[in-house]
Amino acid sequence: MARVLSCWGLLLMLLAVELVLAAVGANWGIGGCAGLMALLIACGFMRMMRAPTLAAIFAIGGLFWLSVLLALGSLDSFTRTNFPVGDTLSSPAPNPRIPPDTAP
Amino acid sequence: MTWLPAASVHAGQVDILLGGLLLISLAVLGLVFGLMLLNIIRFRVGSRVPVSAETVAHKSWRFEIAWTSVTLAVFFALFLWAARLYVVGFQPPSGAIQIYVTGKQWMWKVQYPGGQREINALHVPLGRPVQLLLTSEDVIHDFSIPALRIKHDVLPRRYQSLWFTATQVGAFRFYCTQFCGIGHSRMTGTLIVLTPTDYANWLGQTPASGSLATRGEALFIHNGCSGCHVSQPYSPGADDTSRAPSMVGLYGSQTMGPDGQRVKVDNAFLHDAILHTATVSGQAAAYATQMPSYRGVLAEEDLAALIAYIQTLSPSRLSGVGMSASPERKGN
Amino acid sequence: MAPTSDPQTMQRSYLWQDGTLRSWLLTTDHKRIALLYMASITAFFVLGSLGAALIRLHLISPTGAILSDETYSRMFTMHGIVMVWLFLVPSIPVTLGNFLVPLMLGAPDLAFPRLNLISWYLFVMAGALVVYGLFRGGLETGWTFYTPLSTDYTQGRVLPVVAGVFLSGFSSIATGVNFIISIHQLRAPGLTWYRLPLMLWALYATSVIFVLATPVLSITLVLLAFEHVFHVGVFDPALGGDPLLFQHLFWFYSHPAVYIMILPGMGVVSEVVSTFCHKPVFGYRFVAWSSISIAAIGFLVWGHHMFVAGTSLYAAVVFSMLSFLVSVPSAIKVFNWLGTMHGGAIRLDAPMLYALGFIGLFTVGGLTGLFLASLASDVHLTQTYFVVAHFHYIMVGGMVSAYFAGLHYWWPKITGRMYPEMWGRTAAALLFFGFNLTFFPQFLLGYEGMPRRYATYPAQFQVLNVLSSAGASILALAYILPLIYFIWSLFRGARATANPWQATGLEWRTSSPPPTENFIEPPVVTHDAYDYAALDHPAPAPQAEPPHV
Amino acid sequence: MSEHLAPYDSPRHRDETAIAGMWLFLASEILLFGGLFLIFVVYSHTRAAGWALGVRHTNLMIGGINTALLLTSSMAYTLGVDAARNENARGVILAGLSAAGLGVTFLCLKGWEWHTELADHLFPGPGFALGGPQAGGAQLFYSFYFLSTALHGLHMLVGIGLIGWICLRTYRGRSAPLIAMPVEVVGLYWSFVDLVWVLLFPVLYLIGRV
Repeated sequence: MARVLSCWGLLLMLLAVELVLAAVGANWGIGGCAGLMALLIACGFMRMMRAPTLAAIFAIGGLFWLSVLLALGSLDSFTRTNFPVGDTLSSPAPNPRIPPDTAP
Repeated sequence: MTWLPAASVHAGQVDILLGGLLLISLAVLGLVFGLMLLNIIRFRVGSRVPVSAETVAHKSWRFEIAWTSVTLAVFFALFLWAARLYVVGFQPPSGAIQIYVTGKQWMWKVQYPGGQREINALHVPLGRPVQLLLTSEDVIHDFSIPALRIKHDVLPRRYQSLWFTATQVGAFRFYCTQFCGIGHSRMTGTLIVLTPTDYANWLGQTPASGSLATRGEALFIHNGCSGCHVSQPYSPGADDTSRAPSMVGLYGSQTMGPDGQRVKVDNAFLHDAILHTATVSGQAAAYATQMPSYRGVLAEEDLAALIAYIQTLSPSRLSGVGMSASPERKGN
Repeated sequence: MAPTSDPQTMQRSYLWQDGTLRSWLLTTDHKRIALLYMASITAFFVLGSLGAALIRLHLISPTGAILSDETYSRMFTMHGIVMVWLFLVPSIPVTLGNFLVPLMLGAPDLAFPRLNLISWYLFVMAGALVVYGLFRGGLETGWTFYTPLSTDYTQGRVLPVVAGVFLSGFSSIATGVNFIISIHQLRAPGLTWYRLPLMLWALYATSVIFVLATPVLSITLVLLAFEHVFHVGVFDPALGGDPLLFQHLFWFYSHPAVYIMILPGMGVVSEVVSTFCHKPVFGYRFVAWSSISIAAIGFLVWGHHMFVAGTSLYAAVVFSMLSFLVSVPSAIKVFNWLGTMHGGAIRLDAPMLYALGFIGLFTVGGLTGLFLASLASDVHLTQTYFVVAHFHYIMVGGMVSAYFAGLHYWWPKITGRMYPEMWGRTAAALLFFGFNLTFFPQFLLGYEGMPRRYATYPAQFQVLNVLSSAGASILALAYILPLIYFIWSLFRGARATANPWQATGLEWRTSSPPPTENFIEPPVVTHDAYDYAALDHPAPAPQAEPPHV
Repeated sequence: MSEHLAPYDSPRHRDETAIAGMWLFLASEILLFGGLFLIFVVYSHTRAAGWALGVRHTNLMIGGINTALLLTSSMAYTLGVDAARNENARGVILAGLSAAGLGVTFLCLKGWEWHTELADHLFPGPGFALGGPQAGGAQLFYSFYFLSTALHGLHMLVGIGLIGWICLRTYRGRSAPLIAMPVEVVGLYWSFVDLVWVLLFPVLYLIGRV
């Protein structure tokens, strides 16, 4: 009981820290806070440490493949040079879609 | 069936790479099938050769390590070879002729630096680097020229670059190879490689932009005429008239009218033939498809544009505008 | 040494214990669910094959023989979607896998029997939705659903089809969870990881992909459906969105999905080759771990579908290198199968013929994969018939061969009846030749530059296309034959013994067909997998196997 | 569930299996939301300005309150799991009801937030409220916003349903000994939904706000 409540208290505190960091604009700090909170939930509420060993394996497996998805998935976008055609959308343009059967 | 020509130095290099891959594949394939057959012949039930399990177990590790590392080494070499050829595609030489190509369901619009435009055809000079700047008006297309062994997807709202230096005069097909809707297979065209002088002549003779004939060409493609009627004098399939008469050289020629009399193909004839297909039904049996009527589909100004376009396909019958530049010409 | 399946065994078996329709539809018995699945995927296979037949018929003529452009587009979309999601992805795991996992583990059922039944219902609903969408309106996007074609430029029935594929994903996840947990938790006493049959290693690897890749497809389809409905969304180029991001997400699932299709096939082939060579699999641990590493590396290579799509140079180079890596474990498997044959006592029964066909065709498919993993050659060959031929070699030549190998191999166990051997061999040979005649010409077509998904094509490609279509008719025969003789064998086939092939797995220790509870007495494992010495000379050791029932 | 143990050896074996199964399903869920996070990772860099413009227009007040609500709800349910381990049926029902109640409050607030956003024309499309050169990026953000909150909301609904089921079966089975396993399995899911929100909250409301 005490464990759950103290965990909850910590989480609320971290939430407050997050809000403060957001006011400052420390984006990486916010990310770190969020990661810490997620870890707290996993260990405090979901009791990852006391779950069967399998649970930890699955959780780590999921996280590993998540990192593969994020890393390799964003690799392309971050290293690509785009040459946009004309200006990108500058205002809520009229629906840009043209019915496919109009003449050029 | 003719073997695919290699119309650039790069194409030749890709062919060598493909040859290398083919050799390796054949070697491995020979090994696999050979071992399989040998094993079957030697070890089929009935012709059993006693083999001690001990030796097999001992060999296992060394075998595994050996063939794994050999495979890895070969693969890495292949990777490097292929990657080097690929990187070239990202490095267009300076001073290349920049031609804008726009994909659209279902046609290719080509625009030259001098303002000339054409549709489903791309004229380039021999021996000079050409850079295509590709974009799409709607979905993702892909501009593919097999004779040059290059292709690239064409995406909306951004330019993709594709460059090449053609080393062989002639006409080669290009295709859309990214599925782009039901008209996908009609989205093909012809790359025409001309000698530099012919290219200069061609540029000079092609109307700069927005002419009636250019509009007619777009209509011709867009209304599906090009699905049956051949209209590109230089394209590799230009002599295919199995579905419908070719438009090349049609204007001004003589043809069979509905009542069996010979008539001259002129503006009025074409106008009527498009609207009332009965005008030319005397010939219908000769072709695989029956032409639908375009009454109510095409407006009068569309018809005018179409006819203007068809006229340009019979250059010898028009004064002034000659298209005899191409050595590959197949018109009658 | 084992009892034949006399009428009494039949009576007690899972097939006949309760014959009501209700007992079948509400069953939680993994064996019955396997049969329910088998019936459903056979139906979808027939549907997909009809699509293929029409496509090949149409392509006899350069102008297109029978279909309009629109119908043709819908036909290959239907063929792709039905074959990929309603046949290939589920095929071996949900039929043979469902049937065999508990038997091979020596367990009475899977870990979550009810989840297993739910997964079948999800699958049937998914199939119904897809079929509804494809036949009431149709869809012309190809099975890849590339945006913005699928979101804004199609009049097709995107929503029901996408919803169906989405549901089938949940069915896959349920199956994957069930297999993984069962293999972890329900192994018989003495059945250590390195004593598991290689089929289970393969199914474990497959399930990892099911569980970890399928959700990414689900979310991608949700994003797609959102954009299709609201005509605005995260892939919308008009907003500066990136259609390539869709392709990344799509292939993050769909490339590993290729391994979903082929890994179970490899498992089947390992079993079959070992049994019909009467010899342990050469390099057991290498084969086992190669399954796992294929599953793992398979997640890192999806970018090779996008070498010409407009991705960055760096991404292309990285993905190309990783793609070469993934072929190493596949090569390990092929060489180990050949090593297994060396020194064995080879019998060429139908399952073995199919397995040999698999090895040959898979090798061709794998080697042509090198052409597509190499950057510069991929640029020329991708999106042409070369790719079509390549993946059909893997999926039809490989996967379908393996599926048939497995079906023939375990048919006596599943039904208690033998199939007619001569016909089985004939069908296997027909499949091999028909397949090669159908798809080999397509490699040449691809090199010549014929793009895929073309309803009409330049006349110069006609000869090869006609050859391919001719092969397809032989292939069709090779599919119809087994359908006929399998059904025939249900009524007239010779009764099977418990272990007709002298194989070693636990599934052969129980009767054919097995009783509902699988094993009358829970088995205890005392030997490694494929220990034929122990089978041939049952040692009068103190800790001998429990007596057969 | 307790009537026949097959295919398990013992109740402990069965419980362990169920919990491992839930974890595996959650691993799958990680990848489901992973696809969404890839969208965030990519666009918050390649379309940073437009993305941040979108973030600035979310309602931080409601978001913050909702986060606190959800953390509390997860905490309450975890206390219920403890109660279940002590075979305290009353505790389970009480914890379940408060967790579900907080969850419903979350959804109501979320619904209201959506309502105001729709009224402010923040749904992407032709009538989108934000103009200027970054409108495109902002619309990408709002596509992401509505989708991710909808998906998370859906998970919440499933979770609330599961908690309701737990309360009901605990209430009905008061006389029989309480089995902690289902309570625990649902707890894993509920906490996971909370965990996802904890990661979504900064992405939707905080990062790029200033």
